[in-house]
Amino acid sequence: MDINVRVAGEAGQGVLTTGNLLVGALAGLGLHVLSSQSYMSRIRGGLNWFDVRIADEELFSPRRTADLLVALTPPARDILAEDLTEGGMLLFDGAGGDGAVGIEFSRAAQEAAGSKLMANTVAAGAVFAVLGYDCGRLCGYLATQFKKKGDEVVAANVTCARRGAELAGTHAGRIPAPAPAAAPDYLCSGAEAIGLAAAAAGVKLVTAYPMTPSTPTFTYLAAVADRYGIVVEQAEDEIAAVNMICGAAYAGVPALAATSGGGFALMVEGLSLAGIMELPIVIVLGQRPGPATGLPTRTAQQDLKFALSAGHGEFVRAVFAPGTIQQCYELTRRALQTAHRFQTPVLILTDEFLQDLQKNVPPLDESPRPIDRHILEDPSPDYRRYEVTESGVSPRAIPGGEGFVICDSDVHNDCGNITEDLQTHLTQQDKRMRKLTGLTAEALPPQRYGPDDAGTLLLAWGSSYGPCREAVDALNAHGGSAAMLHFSQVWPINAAGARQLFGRPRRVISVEGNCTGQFASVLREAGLLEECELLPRYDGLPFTGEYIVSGVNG
Amino acid sequence: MDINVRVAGEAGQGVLTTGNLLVGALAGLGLHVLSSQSYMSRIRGGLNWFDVRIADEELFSPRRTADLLVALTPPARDILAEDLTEGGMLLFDGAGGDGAVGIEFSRAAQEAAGSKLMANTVAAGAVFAVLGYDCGRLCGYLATQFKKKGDEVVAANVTCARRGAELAGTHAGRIPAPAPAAAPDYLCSGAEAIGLAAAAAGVKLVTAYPMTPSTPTFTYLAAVADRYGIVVEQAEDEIAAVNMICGAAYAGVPALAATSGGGFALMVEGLSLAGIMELPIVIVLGQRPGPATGLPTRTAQQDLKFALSAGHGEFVRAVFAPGTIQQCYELTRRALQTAHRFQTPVLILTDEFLQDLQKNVPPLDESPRPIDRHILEDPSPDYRRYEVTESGVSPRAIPGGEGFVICDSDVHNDCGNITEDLQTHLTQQDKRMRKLTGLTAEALPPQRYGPDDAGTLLLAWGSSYGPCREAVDALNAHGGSAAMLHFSQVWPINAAGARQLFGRPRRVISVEGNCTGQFASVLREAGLLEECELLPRYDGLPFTGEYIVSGVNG
Amino acid sequence: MNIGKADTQPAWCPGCGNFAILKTLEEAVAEAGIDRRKLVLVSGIGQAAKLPHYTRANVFNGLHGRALPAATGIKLANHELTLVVTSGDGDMYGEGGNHFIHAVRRNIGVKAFVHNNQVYGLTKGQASPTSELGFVTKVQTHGVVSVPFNPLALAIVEDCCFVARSYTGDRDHLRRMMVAALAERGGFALLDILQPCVTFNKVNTFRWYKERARPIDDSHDPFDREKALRLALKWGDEIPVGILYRSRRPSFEANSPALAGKTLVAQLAGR
Amino acid sequence: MNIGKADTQPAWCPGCGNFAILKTLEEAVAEAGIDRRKLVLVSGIGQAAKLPHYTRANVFNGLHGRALPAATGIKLANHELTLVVTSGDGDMYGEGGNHFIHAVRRNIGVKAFVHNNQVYGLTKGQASPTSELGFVTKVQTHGVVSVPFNPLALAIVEDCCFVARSYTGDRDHLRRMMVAALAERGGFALLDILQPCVTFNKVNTFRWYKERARPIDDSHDPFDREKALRLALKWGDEIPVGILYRSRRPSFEANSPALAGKTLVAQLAGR
Ligand SMILES: Cc1ncc(C[n+]2csc(CCOP(=O)(O)OP(=O)(O)O)c2C)c(N)n1
Ligand SMILES: Cc1ncc(C[n+]2csc(CCOP(=O)(O)OP(=O)(O)O)c2C)c(N)n1
Ligand code: SF4
Ligand code: SF4
Ligand SMILES: [Mg+2]
Ligand SMILES: [Mg+2]
Repeated sequence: MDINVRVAGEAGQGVLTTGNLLVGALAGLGLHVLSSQSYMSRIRGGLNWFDVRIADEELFSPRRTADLLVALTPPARDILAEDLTEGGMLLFDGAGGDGAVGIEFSRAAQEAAGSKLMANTVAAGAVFAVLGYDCGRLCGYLATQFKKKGDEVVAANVTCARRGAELAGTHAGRIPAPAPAAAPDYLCSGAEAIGLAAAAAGVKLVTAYPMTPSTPTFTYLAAVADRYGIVVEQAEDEIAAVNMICGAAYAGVPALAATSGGGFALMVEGLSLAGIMELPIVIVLGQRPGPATGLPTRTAQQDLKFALSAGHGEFVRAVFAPGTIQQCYELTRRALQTAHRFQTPVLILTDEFLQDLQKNVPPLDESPRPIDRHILEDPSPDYRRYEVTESGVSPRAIPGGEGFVICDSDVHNDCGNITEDLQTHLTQQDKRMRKLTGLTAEALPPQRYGPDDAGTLLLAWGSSYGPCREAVDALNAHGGSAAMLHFSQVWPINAAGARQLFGRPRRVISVEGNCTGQFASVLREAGLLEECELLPRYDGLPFTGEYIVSGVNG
Repeated sequence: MDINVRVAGEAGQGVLTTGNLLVGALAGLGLHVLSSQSYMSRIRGGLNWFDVRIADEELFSPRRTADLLVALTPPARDILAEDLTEGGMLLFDGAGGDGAVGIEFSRAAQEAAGSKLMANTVAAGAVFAVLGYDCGRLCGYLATQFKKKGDEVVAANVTCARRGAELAGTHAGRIPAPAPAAAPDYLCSGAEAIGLAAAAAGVKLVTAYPMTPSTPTFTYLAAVADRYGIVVEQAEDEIAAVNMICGAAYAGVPALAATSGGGFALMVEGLSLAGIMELPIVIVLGQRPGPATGLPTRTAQQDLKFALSAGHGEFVRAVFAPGTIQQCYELTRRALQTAHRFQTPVLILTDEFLQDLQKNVPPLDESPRPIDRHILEDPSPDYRRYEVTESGVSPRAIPGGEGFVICDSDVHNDCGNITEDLQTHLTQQDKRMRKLTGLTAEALPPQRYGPDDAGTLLLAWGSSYGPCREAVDALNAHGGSAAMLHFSQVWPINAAGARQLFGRPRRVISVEGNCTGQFASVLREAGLLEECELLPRYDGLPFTGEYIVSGVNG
Repeated sequence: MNIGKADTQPAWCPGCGNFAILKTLEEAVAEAGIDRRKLVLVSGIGQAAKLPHYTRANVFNGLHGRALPAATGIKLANHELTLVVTSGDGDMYGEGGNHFIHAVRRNIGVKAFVHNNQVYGLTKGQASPTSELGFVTKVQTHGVVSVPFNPLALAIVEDCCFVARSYTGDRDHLRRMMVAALAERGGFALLDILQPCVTFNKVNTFRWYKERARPIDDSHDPFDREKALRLALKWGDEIPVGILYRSRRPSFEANSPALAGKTLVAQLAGR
Repeated sequence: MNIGKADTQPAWCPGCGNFAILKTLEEAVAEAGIDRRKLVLVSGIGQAAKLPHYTRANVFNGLHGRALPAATGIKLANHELTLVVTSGDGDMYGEGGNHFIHAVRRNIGVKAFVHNNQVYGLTKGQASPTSELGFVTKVQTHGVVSVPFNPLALAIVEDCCFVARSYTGDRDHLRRMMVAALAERGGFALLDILQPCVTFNKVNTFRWYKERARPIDDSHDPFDREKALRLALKWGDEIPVGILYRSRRPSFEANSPALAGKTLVAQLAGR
């Protein structure tokens, strides 16, 4: 069984704080939790919400509907009431009535702790009570959370939590909720998992120009910079950000830049630079709806084809698109490794949905485990940076030693010096392109989920893994026959691997967060697909299991 | 019959001047001429050459081999001698011998006119003599060319030309050459044809940040700016260049920016802006080999897929790729019209080869004939810039009148005001995407050349029109059965039109100036093609008829 | 008035300095007698950059950092329009820094009103190019170490036609500066407006600015470049506000032969 | 020495000022006692930007306009390297203008040697940001109307550690300036070098510079910002050459906690 708790109100009202408090405390109970967010591009006002889904088994996707809505403003109450499930409950910060249970969180906080700011703790207490969870566990969680801030703060929070539970106890009823179990209490968001993997893998320079939804990865890395020994620099623009990591990669340290579509557009020339210079750079591209500024705080999968063809001239790249928190971690590490093994730029496609998604997962490895940078130690004085090899990968030295390291954005010879000799150009261009063979050989095959003989095959890539997976389960639970083929590497495509897993479905449906079916056309180009149906979503909201099920059932 | 005259030497030695003089004078004889260039990215030194091909019938392509080589330096002589045809002649500015006829052009110029700078006129005189053309016609041409500079300059040039003819008359033999006929004497390069079409179509703001090979279009427009009333502004960078034309388009004037791959990479965010703001901008993208700085003065067709997917988010665009001088003119006009009819960005793909290609053609219309900007006159005070229509095209007003014109790079409502309402977002996104229907309906079909039942079909796009056409003729002349399908619009693809013209060839060969077969993969994605052979060239040099023939014959 | 406009309520935090700028801009436009039909407000992206949506005028709300080149293109297309750029410090001096340098050099007839809150507001509080040394944020965890950008000094060095500073703490002063900038016919006009961000900048508050703002003495000759530069370099306990510098040089439009007669757009319409 | 190097003959025009800069740089590097293995020459694209290929050192010849951020990344990765950027005026002040503003603010330990020929050489003679008013080219057919960019003044305003100007007409002076810049340990060092372009700049010739260059008086105190600015604003019949300005402030590297111990790259190697 699962329950979706939605906290909603204006920006700046503490929706995020309340949500995070709940997620943490509920995970602490050993429940499976999954949280997602919906917010507007403003600092105050508007209508934001935060969903915490809890269950006794692992969760993969958010839900459209809520079982318990905590509304901090009248619009939150009025607009979101229609998404309440039957038997659901609405707690409203104010007078009750009209189906809402009124609990004045802010006033209670003021009274109990002398500050309205703790309304969120009152709300959390109320939620615990409504769901029938032990308020003591919540208080314990608060104690660890606020320990650093001193006993007084802890005490005030505990008072507020108890007060919330009390108020709900008198006013509200109960909602049946899953029983506490033994899910891991290691909570992580997509944004953090990417940042953590980068830090642990030995990334030493991180640059960005702030842009939603990549900023949480950037700030996460800033927060852990001292611990891991990372320079985190906010560049003057995205062009500087990408050229800085090109410089750092040249000098031998793994480096990463984080951005979104508009910022990535500005990095495209630098991407091409990394292509010809054969620099191992990694760019995290957090997608949001475009074109241009679009919807800054919403989600989308619209930049796939752009990412695959971005940059003038021809060069090789790898593009990963994680679908889960664990994949965010693993594929970020793999992206860095791939970049260094093949000396070429690698992209990680994420999006607002996945960046903000939080879930409890088995603990991710936080210990520093630098990747192999494949660096040639002690190059001799006649070292040639672009020696022609069969694999296309040349031994890479870094500056500071006996052999000069010469890199050029112009066509160059094997030493790295500028040349206009056309035969040399061909030789070097062919050398670089040969890396595609190795990249393809190592490309991750898609992952199949669902019965082998499924009649309906959902094609998915990136962040829609979770929603598709829940849709497959739901379809099959209701007599359907569906499976999912999920690509977490979208370039190069492991065509052989994919072909094997296609099976013989009657229906093939590409589930994509864009309106033109970009991934389907990539597969068509790769010869893996002829026609297929498209199940698109491009209103800025993430896929959910229900959304896909109703799309499939049409 | 046709003859290829090649003038070769160092940069700064007058190769270009000599070449241009010859082209002009030979066209003046009523011969069919076609010139192309090969030069390095430096101002002095190196090895550059300039080819003038002349014939008694229309020419479409350069040739690899030369019948008459005028070498101004020893390397020019030594390196290019191997491309001389049998029976060809080599004139060398220095001592003869070893197969070369020595004529000291510079010394002769010094003696005849007191300045080495006129060596190029001496050389032109010599070429005229070797080809058996009347030196008087050359002198007449010089007289018109230098009229503005005064009688003295004319006289000096005439003396030099005669001296060159004289010297060749004594030293050199003759090369049989086509007889003067009645070809048009209107000479134009691809770069100029694009610029001219833009000026005549009423483009009022032209911006660029200098970048080979788009600069000749930019300087052409600067030269005619006063005549047509154009503001030509060199921007501080390409980002400024594209945003300036976005502003100008908003305010109601047709505007164009010219760049190459690296600069286009910087314009990509602006392209996306024009997509969501629905601004009619046109960008001329002059391709050269990449990645990054690559080979600045060479040619390539490597930026196709980049151009098709450039920009974050999803929006419609049209992409033209002219194949001839006339198409440069016509499609630039069409690009501007399309941009204005559909209020969306349009790209023109050209390349170094086409930009520098000169040919005599029937006179292009130089008179100002502004395109229809489809502007709503006198908008009322309740004007809405993004009114939802069936075609997706909203009536476009410009600022200054009663109705405010509101444009936003964020998602906006029909008035143009920023909104985060997701339903409005969907409505506007769908509205914009609907324009694709109209764009597709008007997309140019490819052009077929060659017999209907040809066994071999060459797929071509953009600048390879001429070389492919000559290859088709050559193949068919030698018992082959070949045709060409040339796409001068590469997006959207007129699939129905293309399918009709495909025929049932046994072999389909995509002739492309890149190493990955980009256009073939676009056609595959469009469902027009399964497998095909690839005949690539990516060494920086243009296709020639011979190159394609030998590629086909394999 | 456009329908739909009514929905467009400012998305700013209560107490934000942007409200004062908006209100004052309305007054200044009225006082300067500007025909709103000929007024175009151009902005990039940020909190400041949302302003155009909250007033009645033509609007070009373009890309982050790119307001100036867009405004340049509009001005060239129709130099009879009044171009006002309302942008943030990040927009204008960070992402847009190169355009700032060159728009001033070019002397294009655009008024740039920079809402300088010394922070990135919309993206939640990172340092901007004008943030103080030591300013701590979630990204600049050890405090800002880069010397703040000095837009006024740069503009003066580049012989900008009009260089002024004001702040939201004195709306009367702000209005007078705006009116003076709007009246400038020479070319580029820069008005840097110190604006409190109540949410993310706890250092440079309304009070902080108020305590430090010192109106420039009436005796100051704004055509004296050296003195103007000296004023521009002052920052700290005393922050000069007022017109620091003026210069008489022809605008880019006045220098463009193609714009000598009708506007470009009128040239086309005439045909 | 790398094989293939021998092929790499300078692709400059005979008489170009770049030859003098190359030769002087070789001397200065030797005189400053810099270990070439620890020397990285970074450039963008242009005639000037080809220089690194003609000397023995590590080379990062990146994108047009983007030498500074690349150099910044290299310096952060390994702050024991000496970073010299050799770039043109278009590269550094045109396409790269924003990076210039912010690299100086950041005070990253990079020496920027700008070959300022007041023109775009490689692309055949268009105006650059430092071209003189009235300079006629095939694009600026009526002459340049934008006020020339003043890199020295901007750097001084931003409290740059080392701001100097030299010219190719006095190689001894140039060498001394280079050596001084290379010796600077504080942070960013700017050396703007007036360089004749014999092919495309017929105004600012070798002689033109030679006649105008005036070594700065020994009595000048480079730590005096106002006086330095006054010198920076001088241009015309007299052009001051020498060290205009110096400032003592910690470099970006010195301010970065992660760089307090070993270099970043050494931190990895150590594991
Ligand atoms: C190319 C690009 N990069 C980054 C962003 C994200 N972004 C939006 S506003 C902003 C900064 C806002 O700061 P400022 O200009 O000072 O305006 P304020 O919000 O403080 O008024 C940033 C980084 C963007 N929209 N586009
Ligand atoms: C993004 C981009 N835009 C334009 C160019 C073309 N380009 C190469 S060098 C150059 C200007 C060179 O001028 P400068 O930097 O002053 O160097 P110089 O040749 O005068 O030494 C330009 C515009 C380019 N390579 N990349
Ligand atoms: S975040 Fe700051 S600048 Fe933005 S609206 Fe709020 S107070 Fe104003
Ligand atoms: S064009 Fe000018 S800068 Fe370039 S090499 Fe020649 S003289 Fe030097
Ligand atoms: Mg700000
Ligand atoms: Mg230059």
